[in-house]
Amino acid sequence: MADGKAVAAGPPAAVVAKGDAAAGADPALFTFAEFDRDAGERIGWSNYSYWRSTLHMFLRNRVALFLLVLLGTILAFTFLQPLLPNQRSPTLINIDPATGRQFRNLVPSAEYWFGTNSIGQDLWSRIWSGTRTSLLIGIIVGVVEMVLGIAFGAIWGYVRKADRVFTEVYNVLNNIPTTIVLMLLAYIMRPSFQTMVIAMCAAGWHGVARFVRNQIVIIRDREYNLASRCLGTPTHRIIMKNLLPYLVSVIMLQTALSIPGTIGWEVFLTYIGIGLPVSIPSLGNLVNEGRLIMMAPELRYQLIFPTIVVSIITISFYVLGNAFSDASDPRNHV
Amino acid sequence: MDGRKPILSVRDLVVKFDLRGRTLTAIRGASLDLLEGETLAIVGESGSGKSVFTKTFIGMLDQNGRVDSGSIEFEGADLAGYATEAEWLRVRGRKISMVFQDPMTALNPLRSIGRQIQEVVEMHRGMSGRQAELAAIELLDHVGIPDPVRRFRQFPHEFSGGMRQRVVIAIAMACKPRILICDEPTTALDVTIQAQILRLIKALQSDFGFTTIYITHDLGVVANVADRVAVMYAGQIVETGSAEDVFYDPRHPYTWALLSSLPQLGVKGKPLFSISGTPPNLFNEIKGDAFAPRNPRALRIDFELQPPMFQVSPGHQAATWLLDPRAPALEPPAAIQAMRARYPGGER
Amino acid sequence: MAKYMLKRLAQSVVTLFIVVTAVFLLMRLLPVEGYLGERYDKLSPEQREAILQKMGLLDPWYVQIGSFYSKLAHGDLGTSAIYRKDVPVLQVIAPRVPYSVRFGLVAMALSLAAGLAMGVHMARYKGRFWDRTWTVYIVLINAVPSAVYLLFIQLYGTDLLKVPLLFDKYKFQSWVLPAISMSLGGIAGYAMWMRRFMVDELNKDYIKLARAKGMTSSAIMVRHVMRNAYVPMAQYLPAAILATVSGSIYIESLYSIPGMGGLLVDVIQRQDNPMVQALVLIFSSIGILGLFLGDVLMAAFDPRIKFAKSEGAR
Amino acid sequence: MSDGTDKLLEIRNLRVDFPVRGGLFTAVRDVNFSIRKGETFGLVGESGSGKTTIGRAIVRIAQASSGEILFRGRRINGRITRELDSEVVQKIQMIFQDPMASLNERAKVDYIVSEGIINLGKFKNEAERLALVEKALLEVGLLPEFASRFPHEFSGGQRQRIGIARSLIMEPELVICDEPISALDVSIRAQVLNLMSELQKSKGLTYLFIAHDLSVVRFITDRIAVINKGELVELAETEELFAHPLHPYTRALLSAIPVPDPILERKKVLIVYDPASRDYRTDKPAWTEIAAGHFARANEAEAAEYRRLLAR
Repeated sequence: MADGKAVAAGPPAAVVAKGDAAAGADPALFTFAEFDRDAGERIGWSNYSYWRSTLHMFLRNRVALFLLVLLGTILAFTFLQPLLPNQRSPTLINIDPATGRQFRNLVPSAEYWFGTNSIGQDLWSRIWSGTRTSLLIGIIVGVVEMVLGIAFGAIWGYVRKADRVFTEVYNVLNNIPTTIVLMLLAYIMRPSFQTMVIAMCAAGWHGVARFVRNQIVIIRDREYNLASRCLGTPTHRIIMKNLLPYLVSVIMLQTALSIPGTIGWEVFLTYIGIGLPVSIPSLGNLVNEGRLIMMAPELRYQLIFPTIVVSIITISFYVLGNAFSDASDPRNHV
Repeated sequence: MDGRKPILSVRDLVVKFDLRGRTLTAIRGASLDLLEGETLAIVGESGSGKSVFTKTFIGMLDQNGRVDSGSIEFEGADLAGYATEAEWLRVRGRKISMVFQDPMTALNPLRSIGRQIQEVVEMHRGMSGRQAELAAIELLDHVGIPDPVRRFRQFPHEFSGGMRQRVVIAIAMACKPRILICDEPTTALDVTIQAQILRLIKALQSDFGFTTIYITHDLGVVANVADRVAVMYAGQIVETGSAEDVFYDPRHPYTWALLSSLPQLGVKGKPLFSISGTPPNLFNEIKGDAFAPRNPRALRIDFELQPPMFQVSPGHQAATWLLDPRAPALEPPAAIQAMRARYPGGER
Repeated sequence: MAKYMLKRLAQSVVTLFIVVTAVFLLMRLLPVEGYLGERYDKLSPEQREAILQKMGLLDPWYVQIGSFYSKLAHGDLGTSAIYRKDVPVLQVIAPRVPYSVRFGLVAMALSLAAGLAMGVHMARYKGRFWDRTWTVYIVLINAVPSAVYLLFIQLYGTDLLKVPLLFDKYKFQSWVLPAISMSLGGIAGYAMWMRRFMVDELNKDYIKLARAKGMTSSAIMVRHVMRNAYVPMAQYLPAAILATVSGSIYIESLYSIPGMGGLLVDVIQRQDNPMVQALVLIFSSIGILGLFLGDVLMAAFDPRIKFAKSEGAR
Repeated sequence: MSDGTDKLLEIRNLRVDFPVRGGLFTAVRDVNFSIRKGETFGLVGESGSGKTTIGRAIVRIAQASSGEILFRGRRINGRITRELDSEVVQKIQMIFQDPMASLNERAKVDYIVSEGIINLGKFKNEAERLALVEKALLEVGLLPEFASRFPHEFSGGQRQRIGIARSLIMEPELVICDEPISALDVSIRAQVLNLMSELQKSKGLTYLFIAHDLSVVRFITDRIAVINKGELVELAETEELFAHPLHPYTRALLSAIPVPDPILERKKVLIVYDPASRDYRTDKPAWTEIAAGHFARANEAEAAEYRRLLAR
């Protein structure tokens, strides 16, 4: 360059800060270094991984971790218990061979760990059997609600033309208190396992659909979805690949939360008298039986044992669900 | 420094953030003098720390951030040592005000514009009721909002982006601050509105006589507003000087790169000067000059030792080993030489 | 605003119509025994048919629904079949309304006051002792089935207060436990939402500006955060009404309070179809009214709603 | 340039409406322009001017309410055949503004880049697909090993290049660039601009470059159309537009761009555009060719004045 005046040839530069740290530096250092273009590409990477951070956050929550283990143990035991030796059938009415009368209301003992109920059935095996039933209802309802909710919610949220219709239908359904829907349906159908499942699914699916819809509306118009549309990606694949993966965490949370909710409703419906038939032990039935004889303080164990189990299960699911939701929210990954 | 006194002096400021169990050093020993009455522009890319740097002046770092060391001297006190809210309330919003980037979200949507200005007036000027209301209306008028009496009762959603930014500026003016920090005040606005807002801030500055700090990544805006410029990279100030110094005679390779990669200085049809790679990850320890890995003409020493601030001329400093007498001579890129030629003062 | 409310009102009326029709049709799916009650076994098939014919239950469904609506228009909800045989439903329900209304209002007021206060308290001390303590409460209320904890409250509460287990309308103390029980769920719900909305507001940009203005934290909390958090809260008012409805059903039955909720449980257990239908309709109407009020409230609080697009449901 | 040049894309009387509460909002009206093969056409406007809507109407994310969009002389808006549809999907690609939002965070770069060719079934087997992905990544200056990573591992500039690779793999003819560099850091912008120019040369691409920043547009485009409130106000070759801006809005816009030169910037005179200053009550404005290739929206009186201005 004609005007080529080198920087260093300007007025002698003076160090104004930091002292002359390099005073004794090797003069060889003042030569040009080799330049590696790819090195520049590699710096600045974040090592952030969504699922790793989620796991990390979750593991930091000690309470949740404890409940996870507890819940896992209970769940496993519920299904293992019938396979163990010396277990009685939950519906067997135990009769004293000496007198020929039922072992009514026996308090907990080495023989009957949780005692017996008012007609001599073994409370220990009834509780595990009941837990099995209630959990099964909870899980089936949770899964069905999710499947229905996601299917309808995804269409509702993503297909603009469907929005109006779905919204109006939802407004009608949502206007009726859940309690009333449940009671009405359970009342109309005969008391049975299926009735419980159908009634609870009917009462809950639209809430899930609404939730999924809102989530999808939030992410539907983000640019990456527009990009997929420009590339001609069919709607079903956009929903499967672009939308649902973002919802995995919230969907898991909703399922986890619907299980304790379902158990709660089951107990409630049983109390009203339209729950499961007495012949099927369930946590609702057990609590209800216990309630009927709670006036006698010495028999309250019949209420307290099932209550403890219900509480542990529901609290665990609830806390775990929330802990997972917190952990899976990228905003909390600080 | 042309005889003016510094109103705010920052020395060797280090700011750290705790994130995901790791520590990020956002400001890595930055020093700066702000001179009474001037407009200083701090230029830097996102993540360079320019925003964090100024947030420390009013104690508004995020919860997980802290000033690790260094000092911020203002009116005889060291702001870096402030810990309690009570201490900060003596400064924040009274002596030093701030205007934020996005006027669409900076106002409470549920309270009228007037009430939001009035509450600052009441708080800082000891006025109340009708008197404060009148003062608020006067402020609205001063920032160029037509029909201020009617506008006073309206809500933020009834204002356009530019008008909302004027309201935010009115709020910042309410206490007649000594320093106004404008954090990218026009980035979210259209260019035509941007020009008007920049003009407004200049007019207010001459009316009220405060000192302004601009944070921006837009060198065009810098050229428009700044008396002095500080260039930030990876949490450090790498060059400071008057606007003329920095635009027509920059010395740091990063400043060169920044300027010459601007399309305005490019020649159509030819590739622009471009900087490869991306800024460094501030979670990592940085050895030597943070810009070295992206600098094709880096010296060996740039990878070994952090360069000190070299004085180029009075008021112009740059932190690069190129200014060391032992360094080899290096031509700035063509675009910079062209800029230098455009300076009417000619050869500097 | 008026236009919005009118539109919302029309929506509620349509919803009500659909709900009433749906409930009516669902009830038709039930076997007719429920209309005959204990008489069923004693009657000959001819007699049964005659009675059912007289009640109009053998007509085609569209004739039934027509007569149902014309009766409804005259305020006739039908006649009880079993619970109080041949007494008009409204006559059975009427004396019970005051109890339900009183408990409902008290419970709502209580849950609003205590819930909001708790939520504000939690947001103020976010992540610290009180926040955690109230969180435990909220978790327990949400996770433990209400049928269980309400029972224990009745059991030990009555003991503690030295009142009879069952409701005695002449004893003031007797009102306390049911009212508190009814509001427990509402308190937890309100506290949780209030806390969340306040925390949401705290993260917004305008809070940053408010801080930069030099406002104290407490002034920001009161003048900006709390006030703004009330707006989204308004939409949860109906939820509380619904919760109170649900709660009342269980609690009234638990304490044998002569209100509508307890009545519903009774008539369900005794399979009195006309009574069930009438009560379900009443409770659904309360729900619909609650949601309508919630939307109106929200519109009244939020200056933006005039301009907001009606983006589907809330 | 003569009119004999090949018109790759032509837009005639385009109008786009969006439903809003209580009626329709017209985002774009009466828009006419054409893009020649191989050129870079700039569309400049402020936020809400409708510039993005035009781009989206061309890739058919937004629906044209009336008017025609012709690609190689064939109408591509409204109902079209399946063959034409997949041809358009392939030949017209889009690069988005926000590199942080325009990549699917839950998919690997591999899927993101090959999404388009999966849709069109443009490969015979997995090996061929991988080869295509690798080629596309290399072309935008990324390492092939990046294919197995997730987007969050990349910086803004790298992500934008992934977005470009996703378009390139389709072998498009026309690329709609919707503010491709405005969300990038200053030091990264030149990288992406250079890359776009290189690709244009090596692949013979045609660009519609949508932006608000006139200084960038000036550097990269051959012709510029200025849009204000849904209507084009002026269209000319780039240097012609900067040398002789006619429409008052264009002049206001030009005067407002900040120039990175303190001395020029301090001397600058700001022109404020006031739409109310003109009287269109009797003499309605229309899209008029003032001089060869220089269009403006003007009524007859204005057109006459613009011609006088150009003659000087």
